[in-house]
Amino acid sequence: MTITRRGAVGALAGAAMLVGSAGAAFAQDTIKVGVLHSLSGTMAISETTLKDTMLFLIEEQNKKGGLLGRKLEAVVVDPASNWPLFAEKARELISQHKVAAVFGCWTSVSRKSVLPVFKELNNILFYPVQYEGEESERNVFYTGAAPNQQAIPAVDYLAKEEKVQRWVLAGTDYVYPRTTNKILEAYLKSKGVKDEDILINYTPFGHADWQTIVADIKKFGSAGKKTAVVSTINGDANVPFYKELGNQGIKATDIPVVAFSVGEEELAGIDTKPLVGHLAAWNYFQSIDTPANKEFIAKWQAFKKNPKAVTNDPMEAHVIGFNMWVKAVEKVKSTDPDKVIDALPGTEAPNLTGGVSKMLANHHITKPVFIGEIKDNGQFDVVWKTEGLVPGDAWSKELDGSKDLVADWVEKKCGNFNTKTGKCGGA
Amino acid sequence: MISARLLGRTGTIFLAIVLAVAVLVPMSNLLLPVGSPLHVPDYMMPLLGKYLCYALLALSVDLVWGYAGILSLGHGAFFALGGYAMGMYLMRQIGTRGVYANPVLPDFMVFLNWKELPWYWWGFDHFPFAALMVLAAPGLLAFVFGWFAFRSRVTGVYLSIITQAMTFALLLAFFRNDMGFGGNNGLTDFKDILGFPVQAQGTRAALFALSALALAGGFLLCRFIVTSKLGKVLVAIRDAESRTRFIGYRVENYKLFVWTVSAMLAGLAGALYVPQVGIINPSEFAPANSIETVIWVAVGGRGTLAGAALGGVVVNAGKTWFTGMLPELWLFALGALFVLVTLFLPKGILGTFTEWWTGRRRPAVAEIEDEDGVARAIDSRGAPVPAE
Amino acid sequence: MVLRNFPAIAFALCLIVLGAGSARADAYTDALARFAADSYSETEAAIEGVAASGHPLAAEVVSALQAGRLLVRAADRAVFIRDPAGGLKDARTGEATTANAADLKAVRLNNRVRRAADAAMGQLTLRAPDPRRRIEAAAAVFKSRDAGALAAIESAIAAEQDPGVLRAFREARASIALAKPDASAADQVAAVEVLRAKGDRDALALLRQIPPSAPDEVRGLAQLAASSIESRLALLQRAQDVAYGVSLGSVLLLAAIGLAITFGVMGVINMAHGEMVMLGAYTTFMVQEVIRTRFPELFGASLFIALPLAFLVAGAVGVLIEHSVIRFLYGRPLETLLATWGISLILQQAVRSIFGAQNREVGTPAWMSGSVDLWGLTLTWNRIVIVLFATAVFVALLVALKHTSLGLQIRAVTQNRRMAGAMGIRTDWVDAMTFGLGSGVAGIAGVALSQIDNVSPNLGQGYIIDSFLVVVFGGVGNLWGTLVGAMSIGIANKLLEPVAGAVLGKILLLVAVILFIQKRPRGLFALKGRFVEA
Amino acid sequence: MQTTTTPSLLYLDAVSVVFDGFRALNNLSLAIDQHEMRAIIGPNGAGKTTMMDVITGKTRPTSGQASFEGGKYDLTKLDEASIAQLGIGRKFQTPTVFEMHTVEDNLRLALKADRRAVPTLFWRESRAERERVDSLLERIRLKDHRARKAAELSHGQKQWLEIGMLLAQEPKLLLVDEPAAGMTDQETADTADLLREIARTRAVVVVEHDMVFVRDLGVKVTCLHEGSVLAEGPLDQVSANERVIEVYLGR
Amino acid sequence: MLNVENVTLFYGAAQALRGVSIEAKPGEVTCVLGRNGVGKSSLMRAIVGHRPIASGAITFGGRDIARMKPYERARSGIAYVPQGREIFPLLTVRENLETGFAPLKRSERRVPDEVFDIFPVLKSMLNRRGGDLSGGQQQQLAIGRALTTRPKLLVLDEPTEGIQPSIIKDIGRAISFLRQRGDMAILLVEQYFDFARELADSFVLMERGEIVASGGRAELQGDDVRRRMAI
Repeated sequence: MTITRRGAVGALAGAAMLVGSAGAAFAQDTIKVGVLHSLSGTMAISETTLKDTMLFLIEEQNKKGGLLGRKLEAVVVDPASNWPLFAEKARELISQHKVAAVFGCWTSVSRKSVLPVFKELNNILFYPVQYEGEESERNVFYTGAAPNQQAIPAVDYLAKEEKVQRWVLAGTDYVYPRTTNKILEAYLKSKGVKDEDILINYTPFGHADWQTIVADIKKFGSAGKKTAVVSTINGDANVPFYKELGNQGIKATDIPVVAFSVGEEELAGIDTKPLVGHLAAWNYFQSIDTPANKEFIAKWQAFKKNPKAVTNDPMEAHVIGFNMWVKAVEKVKSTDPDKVIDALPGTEAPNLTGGVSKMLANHHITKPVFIGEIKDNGQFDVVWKTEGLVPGDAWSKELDGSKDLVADWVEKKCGNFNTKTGKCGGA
Repeated sequence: MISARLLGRTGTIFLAIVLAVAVLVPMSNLLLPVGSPLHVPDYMMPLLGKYLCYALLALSVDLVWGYAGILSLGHGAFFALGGYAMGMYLMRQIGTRGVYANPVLPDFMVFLNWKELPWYWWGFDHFPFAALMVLAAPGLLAFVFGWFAFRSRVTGVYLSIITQAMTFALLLAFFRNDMGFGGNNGLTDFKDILGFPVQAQGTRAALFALSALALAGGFLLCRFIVTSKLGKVLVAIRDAESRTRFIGYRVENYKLFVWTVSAMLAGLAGALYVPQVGIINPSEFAPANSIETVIWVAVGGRGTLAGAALGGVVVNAGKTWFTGMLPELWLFALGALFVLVTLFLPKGILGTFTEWWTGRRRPAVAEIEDEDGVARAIDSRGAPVPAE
Repeated sequence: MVLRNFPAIAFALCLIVLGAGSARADAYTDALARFAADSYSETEAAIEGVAASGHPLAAEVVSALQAGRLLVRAADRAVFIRDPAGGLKDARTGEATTANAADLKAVRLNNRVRRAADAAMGQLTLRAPDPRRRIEAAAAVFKSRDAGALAAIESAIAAEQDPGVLRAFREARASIALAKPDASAADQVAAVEVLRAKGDRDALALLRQIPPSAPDEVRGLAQLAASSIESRLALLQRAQDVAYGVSLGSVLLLAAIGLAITFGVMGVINMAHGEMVMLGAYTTFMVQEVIRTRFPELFGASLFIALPLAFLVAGAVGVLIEHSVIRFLYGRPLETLLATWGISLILQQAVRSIFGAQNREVGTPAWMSGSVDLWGLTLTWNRIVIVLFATAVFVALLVALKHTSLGLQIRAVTQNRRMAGAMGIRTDWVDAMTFGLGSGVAGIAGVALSQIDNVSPNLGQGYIIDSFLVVVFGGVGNLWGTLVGAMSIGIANKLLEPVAGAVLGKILLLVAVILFIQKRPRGLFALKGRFVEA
Repeated sequence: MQTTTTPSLLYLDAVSVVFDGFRALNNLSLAIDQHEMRAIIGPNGAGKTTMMDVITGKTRPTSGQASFEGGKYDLTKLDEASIAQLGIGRKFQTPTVFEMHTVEDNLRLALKADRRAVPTLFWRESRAERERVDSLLERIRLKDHRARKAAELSHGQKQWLEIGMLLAQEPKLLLVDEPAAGMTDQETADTADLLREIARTRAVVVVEHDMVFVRDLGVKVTCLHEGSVLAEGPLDQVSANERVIEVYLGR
Repeated sequence: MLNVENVTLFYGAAQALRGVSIEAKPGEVTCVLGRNGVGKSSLMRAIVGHRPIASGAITFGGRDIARMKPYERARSGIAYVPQGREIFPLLTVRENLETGFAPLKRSERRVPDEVFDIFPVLKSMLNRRGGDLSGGQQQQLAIGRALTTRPKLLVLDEPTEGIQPSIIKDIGRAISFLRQRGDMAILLVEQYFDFARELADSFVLMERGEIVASGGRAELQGDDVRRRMAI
């Protein structure tokens, strides 16, 4: 028994070596996948994890035998949080490395920067981060949340469960918070919230001194009505913001803060004990208890060789996006972008929270929405979730400019079809 | 009139290379077959064009730093303003092809509910006006800023730091979505320039050739300035500012002149840069960008013009190469490059090369300059002016 | 079916048998059972029921709930309290018991439940022996304005001796009285008076919200009280802006003061200064990591341990940089800009390679957490500590430069290196020490900044521009200038921010500094007088 | 002093300069006539350099008047460049020449010409100017060094170059600060000759410590002390003054 | 005490010293004379270590100091009063003097009384900034500062340059006082011939980086040296 087992192990090892050398021999014939995430500069904080996620996914896929009988090969470049460099690197990935698809970008501006390149060179970008919507491009697949998959359910929850009547919309001054707040403002007003009960505040990137703003929030919140903060504060600025919140003693029971850009990764840098009860809205939390998620976390931590490595929503978006791409490629038996683009809508892939997400005709996907409360261990406790999955809207129904627009790349082959005029091409 | 004296030997070689590049690279890209070893691949064109724009920017920095001793840590602001002027023109050319198909308003204004075009966007649909603004906007900013700063005799590191404050203030201002310049996303998704699609290979080739010509022209202009008597006055100002005043030169006017010219060159570089990289956004105003520009000049050789341009190309080409080849380690390589150049090539690549070339014949008598000459340009200790 | 319901039936029978005398106990057990429903509304109802029951275990149950130590067994809806040590007791009886841990689930909380629990705890602890608990309890009642607590408050007031607690109780009673539609006018007038004396924003909110049904007299008085509080608060607002300004100024001072040495004194345009700050912050992180895993009881002292280490780490890196690069560049300040920029890239990437690009958690010791209320001014402890710390660092540095022999040698070398050497001063050693000192000070600034900002490889970048601005604004080569520069920029920023907003405020400030430099081209504290150039 | 009747070229009237409470000049009055050469002596810190700073516009007086060409120009209202263009040239104590420029370029820059930026940009050397440079080079004995960088000159040569630059400006008034410092006796004597020659056509103010040199010049002497005039007159008369001996010459 | 033998020194390609030898003995003033630019200051810089020598030897108290750093030479007992004084302008007079403590043991760290005896003016100005002093006062401070290090060799480079006559006399008196004390060698560089003549026990005359004449006090009194310095 033991002998046979040893023999088996040996044979396996031999086979593995053979496969390995075969892999080397056929190195020319790999399918290249571009990874376009900043590894240095301001965005490295968020994006390096996504680079690792892609390496992990590709390794896993190769363990399963690759794709179409070929190995996948990740091509990693560093666009260094520099937007023009994103475009340059995208061009390099597509033209020079001939990648089959690219997974990348975090900020909207980086996506905007590479868009023309993807259109011109006709390749595929999977974009994994929640964003402001108002876009649908043939070459881009949006696996992060659109505003209707994150912001609006969160506000609904606060209004219903916490009876919030007064709202602070605090954000970093860029397009995602601006748009989200615009949508939320319109939405809240449609629910009868008065002008004086909404406070909108914008801060620069990397804002570090939150004393005044937190004091203002406190002031705004002490007018007697139940108040909540909807935070679209981006990246680094969250840590000093939450530290200030904690120190000024704003408890979640007084003024809850719901954030759309704060996940497990961001919380890893903060002592969360003073923040227990503050909220985040995402389509995925690490703490969600499903077999798929448990397995994923275990493998991820093994891959990172760090038992404390956390997972987060954009990672899950890459998981879904990658699996969808794999399925689409397998379906059309080709990595030709045109074929894959056409095959992707309708493709389904299980997400990590127990459902099955589907790529829609507007190149967004269906996702469940969860509201989580921050726990003292830096994780989230899901306090609410949507029934079933919410389809992502490319164009917000709350905004004047886009309420008549729909994106449909299957029937109408158009990203901004105007239902009123019946024409493709905007308002 | 281009005389040998105007160009110098290095200058002649430099100009010849730039002009050759202006012709040969687009030709090789458009005419040679893809398989040919001499073929310049499509993706290289905008990349090389970008380097040329950076070279022009470096040239403009060298004009003020190398010759007038004004260390600008805010030249990125002029570059970005030129870029924005061009970007605004390109945005207006999109017309109804934007996602909201608004014939007048750019997309970002539509979705932020702007109802009409703000006044400062007027006229940018006309190329001549935009072209004028490419030079006028940075020129005007430089003129106003310089008029204040030079008249008040802000010098040395004080000047450097307020130029940095200037570009930082502009960075924050352009980030603001209320400013009407597209906030953080900036201006992007350009379609046409003068009726030609920006993404077409022919347009790219033309833009590349234009960038090379602009670099050549900028180089000639700079050479004309620095070889003129005015150029000699600038060097005099750099080395002994108060002496120059006592001879009767109104130093602030000279500085203001060269400062404004330099800003306009930087603006031109920015304007050519934008259609080639396809985006202009506030991060171009980041002080780090301006500092890096200074570093290109230092790497290439301060006060050599051609060297500065060379530095702009070399450092950026290195960056492209490193970020692709060593994505996780490239900052080590770049950082080490800067340290090593400083330590072992204190006069930059070109400066060291020419010194080595001429040094074989004429022994260097540069002892004095070592301690006083270079250091004087930026009087970092704020050494007090002797009053008695 | 019958069998399965047996316990319930038996329970009901028991209730009947025990009769009215034990009604309160029954209400308690009834309420307890609702915890098992795993629904926030049921939990909320359970809390109210438990609190109203007056059962002796009520307070313990609610506080266990708050701490996440209230467990239920889904199978039989039994409720247990786990004490902090880990022992289990039956919530019904308070007796120690055992249960299979796998069957137990903590009752889940959300903000609504937490609020209910807070309010309930308030009522339940009005008579707690510790006066601080009683004040907290009063505050909870004040916030909940629950008319049901009125009786409890009244009796608590009657029994209370401590004047501070009494005031809190009266305020709580006032808040209930104002919210209650059927309160007597006299009670409400008294309540307005109490709130007027309280004079803070909470009181103001209550006074503003007097229902229109209230008598005119009360409304008028409330109006008056509200406007008097408002004018007080407006004044307070200015004071608060200045206090925040001082705090921001201290942060700037800390960030800049090391630069005032490496740049201001030595003339090295040290672009790697921010990275020295970053190294200090990462040292703090490392110290806390070790403490967390090995000596958790030392956590409160972690910053004190980190301070000297950060000084040494950053100082040592500084000495290394000086010795390997900077010393070849004296007299060529511009080239130090180039080289230190390169060094800053290398250091950033090194930290990124070692610790990863993500933020690292640096905890705040208990003594630095929370805030203190000074006449209605909320000052957070960490900010206060940072102000004090910045002052201490400033004074220490001033003393070190003015009154130690190293300080004298530093000044001599920076004014005239060659002559200092001729006086027997070991210039190369002094250079290394000076740069090390500046870097070390930046390092300890990093310890302080780790308390309010991200600890990430980009930490330093955020401070470098501000630091240079502060040093130059104050006047290069003058520590006092750095102090005044930091404070003026900090306070101006905070006074501008409420008027113009954070972004525009900062822009205005930068423009103001640019214009100021026109007026004083050598900074605030330019060196004046008759000097011979060294 | 009868300055009102004979319009002097330079007239300082009760000029005071205060730095941080320190009085560098204290009610200083001084008049220099056309074509006059004047030697200024006095201990260090007596205000000699500050006086030059006031005349050349580098320092604004705290109080008092400074006028040029018989009151035609108020020097306290003009900047250095305008004053230089009026025809006041200054030589510093330590020679300051443009070290990175050649000797002849140094002179070229100093030549009287349109000082505005744009004409300077398009300037081309005229024949007259070339000749003028040649004759200056001759006069300051640097003809053989015309193409060398000024940095390579010796200390004395730099002093002379600087005087040459002053001459190139064709000033009406020259201020010369310690021209003999660091020179040998022979060079000192030559310098005195040169200055005397210059003074034939313009006014010269010389600040000097070297009493031999001052004696060589043989002109009226003003001794400054603590920011004001202590004694004025022929050298013998001044050096016999008790106060001058006490504070300056020593016993 | 100090022996300089056959020293050559270059600035880049230009040779500043060509085989110069001099000697300084305790209790004596050795004068280096010569016109401007003949290499006097270069020689001083070679002795205090501000310029490396190309060949030759410099020994001090029997030790070879030619490869030592300037501060090591200062620590072995050479004090330098440079041309142009080079006072630390932002340090007070007291602090300027205290910079001389660096080579001293902790117990010796005080300003010797003789400094204030020789230059009483310094005592009254202890808290003034060095840069605020007049040139003459600075020169006195520079000498006082050098004396604080308790030197065995005092190197004075043109102490009379740009100094008013009354202070030149003070300085002359100070130098003769130090010479009479006998424990210190003094090396004086001068262009001011009359000043040198009064003080020198021996002299060397330099021209174009070489020593062209040397001798004792007697030879210095003749007109020969004065004439050579004038040409």
